[in-house]
Amino acid sequence: MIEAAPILAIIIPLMGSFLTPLISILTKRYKKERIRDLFVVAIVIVTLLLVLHMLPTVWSGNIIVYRLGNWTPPWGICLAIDGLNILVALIVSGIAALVSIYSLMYMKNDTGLEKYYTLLLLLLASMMGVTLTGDFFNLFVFFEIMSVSAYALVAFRRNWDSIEASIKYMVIGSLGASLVLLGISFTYSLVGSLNIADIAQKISIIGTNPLPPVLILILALLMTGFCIKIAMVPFHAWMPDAYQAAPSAVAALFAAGTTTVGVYVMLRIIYILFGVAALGVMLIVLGSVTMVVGALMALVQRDLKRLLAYSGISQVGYILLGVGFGTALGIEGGLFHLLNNAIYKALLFMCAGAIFYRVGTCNLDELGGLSKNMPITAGLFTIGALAISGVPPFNGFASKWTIYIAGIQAGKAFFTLLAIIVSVLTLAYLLKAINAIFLGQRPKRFENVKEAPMTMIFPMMFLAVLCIVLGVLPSLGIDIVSPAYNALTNQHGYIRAVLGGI
Amino acid sequence: MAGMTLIVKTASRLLSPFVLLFGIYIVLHGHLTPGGGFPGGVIIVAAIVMLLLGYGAEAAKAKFSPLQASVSENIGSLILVATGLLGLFLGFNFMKNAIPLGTTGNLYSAGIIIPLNIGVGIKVAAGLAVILYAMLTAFEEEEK
Amino acid sequence: MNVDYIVAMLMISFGLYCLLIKRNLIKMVIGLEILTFGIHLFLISMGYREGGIAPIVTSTNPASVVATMGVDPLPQALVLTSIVIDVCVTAMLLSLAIYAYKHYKTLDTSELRRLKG
Amino acid sequence: MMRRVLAIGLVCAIGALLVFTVSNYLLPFGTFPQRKFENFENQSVAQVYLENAPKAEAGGAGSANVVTSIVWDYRGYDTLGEATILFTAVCGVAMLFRAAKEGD
Repeated sequence: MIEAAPILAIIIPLMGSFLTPLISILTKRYKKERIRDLFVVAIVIVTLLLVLHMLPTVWSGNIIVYRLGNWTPPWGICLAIDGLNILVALIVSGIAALVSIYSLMYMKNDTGLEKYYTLLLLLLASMMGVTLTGDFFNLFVFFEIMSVSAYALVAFRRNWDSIEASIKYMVIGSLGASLVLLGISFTYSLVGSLNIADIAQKISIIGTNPLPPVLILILALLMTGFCIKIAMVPFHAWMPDAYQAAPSAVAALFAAGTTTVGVYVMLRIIYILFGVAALGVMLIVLGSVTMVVGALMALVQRDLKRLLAYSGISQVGYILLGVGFGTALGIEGGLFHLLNNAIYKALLFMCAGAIFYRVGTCNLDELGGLSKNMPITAGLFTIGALAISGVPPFNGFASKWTIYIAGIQAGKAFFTLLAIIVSVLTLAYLLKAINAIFLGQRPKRFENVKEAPMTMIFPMMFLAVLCIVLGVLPSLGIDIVSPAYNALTNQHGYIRAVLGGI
Repeated sequence: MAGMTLIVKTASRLLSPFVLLFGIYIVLHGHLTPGGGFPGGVIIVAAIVMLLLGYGAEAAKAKFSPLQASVSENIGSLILVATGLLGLFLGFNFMKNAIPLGTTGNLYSAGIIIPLNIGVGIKVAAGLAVILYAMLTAFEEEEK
Repeated sequence: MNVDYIVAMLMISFGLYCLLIKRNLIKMVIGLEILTFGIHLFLISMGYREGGIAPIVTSTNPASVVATMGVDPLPQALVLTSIVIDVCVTAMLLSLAIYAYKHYKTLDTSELRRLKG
Repeated sequence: MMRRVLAIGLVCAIGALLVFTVSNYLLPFGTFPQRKFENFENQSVAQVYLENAPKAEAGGAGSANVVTSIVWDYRGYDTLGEATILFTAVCGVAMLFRAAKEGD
């Protein structure tokens, strides 16, 4: 109906972030700062509605191509939206809407809130930009906006941990960005184009079976760059620090948003840009190493947010494992896990934030016995923990089970066994966390701790309900991800839709 | 930060208007000669830096206050988005060059490139000024 | 002989070396800059053609000459974008360095980690 | 010391790989619109910009400077992103040096 919905989904949050400083100057003068916060929430919800508006068109099998400045690809930039984009856009904008509602109370006591909300909107706009774009260099530009706003948000609390984490994140992240830029410039020097569909078409002429050495180098540069951004194991050092130092609301958005976007970009490069399914073995090995190391590191953590960050690393391993199996069931399971991971990771980080908001610490040694004070948070955290460890009837079970079956069918029994063991480890460290936070002896000073406020409970409850619904009705989840699966395996359809039969 | 010696003060007072003018020239001729909004904005902010170094932070802030800087940065960004949305309102796609193009080589030519360059010029000058003032506060506290 | 390309690649390697070895934050920033400028040099030199001219129409270079002899304008546009990105990242990194130095009086990254303890 | 040796080894390996690639697989310096690799032969998309950008009747912006025409017209959306990244950095720096208490 609205023709311009794809671009508006990016421009509206962008314009919101440009307007937020002006609005906050006005609202500060009249002492009505709530209006600014509500304005931000309204902008995020409009973005979500625009994504929902595009949903039926894309799910019926069409690919929306929006040509910026009416230039024909490959000369201009275009936005190309297929089933894969829309799934990621839905996850990102949905989680961002919940996070912005959650921030209303959670961030209330901080200073510099206008900067916080501006950066939050910029993060949302850039994630939408990365997700929806069909141009390779444009993807890099928006990825950098995402990274710079993430660096700034990590340093938001300005205590020692966040400054150190931000410096570390920034140095490693800039190195990754440089590698991506080098990969893009090699691609341009090889095929002379920047449009993803056009590059894909030209690479398919060069031939990817076997991959020529120069394409292997390009692929290695791009993969290393994006692996740094999603914290695959050899490059994961920045992530726990960053997630621990960032405010929990932002950490929830990072875990559910930027990680999802990073995985999406990797899938887009492997399946659409290069069209190489032969990378399965690499993905399986990387995925299982990430999975095991993340879970082992999570076992020894004494800080709740750090523990959740390591478990996030380990869950990304599952996604890559599922996609790496290469069978239809495996890819669907991986994508389903991508959706589920966003849901319960956001839930768990929000619970950690609720605890931090009321108690002021996330250190497992200091916490204890909070289930009497915060029964709702305790229940929601338990739901999230059981979902992430793959216990039926929650959504984690549905996607992990799909991945196990796919692994056995693909004849990769060893990796399937590894995945099951890691799942047990996940349950172990999360039960340890639940025990340390909610059960056991309650320190004297926590006796007057109250339940988290309602605006924080609501987004958490919404996510917990989603966990249960997708767990009880796994076919619903598979229905949501099957357009993404179809898009991922339909390289020719993508090229044809974007280039219009050239 | 206090000012510098008389030589620096005189030189910066004499030079900074010309630097400012040159920056504006670069912004306006972005579609004809090398340059454009970004380099032009940086040259404009160089004029402010000259004042700041010569006469101290207070004098520079009196000319171009931090609040003015951050407001004009937002206005510059909004000019960009509004110019992009113009194409949408005229019935084309976002960022369409929809207003009449002049003759190639004239000052008025190339359609929306002129307002975009002006917007980005304002934005870059104001944005770098904000960064400069923000970094200065770190040292001002130290001096107190 | 692709001397330009090779020089660009060597710059990238030097930048990488600087980033891996140096412990001072400012020196790491310099390493990052060298790395990025190596990539920019590669991008720009990629667009050169034999006897090329600047892609700007003037009275001495009419449009027809530019169309056949102009160098590749696309990498130049990309480098413009990339320079601004680089400036922004550097500005953020340097202001974090200023902040860290002001409050903790050190720029040594190994020292930074130890202080956290 | 160990760290230094490892780093030098790694950098030398990466540098050698990059130099090897650019000198063997890319076309030599100075052959701009041409793109050739084994059986693949094509022209860079940028040739069209050079031909069309200065002419308003060919769909270009009519800008004398082709680079500006690409920056703001063909790839204007990229440059909007670039302006946004500056905005982000400014916002981040201002956030970092904000006053410790609300009020000014």
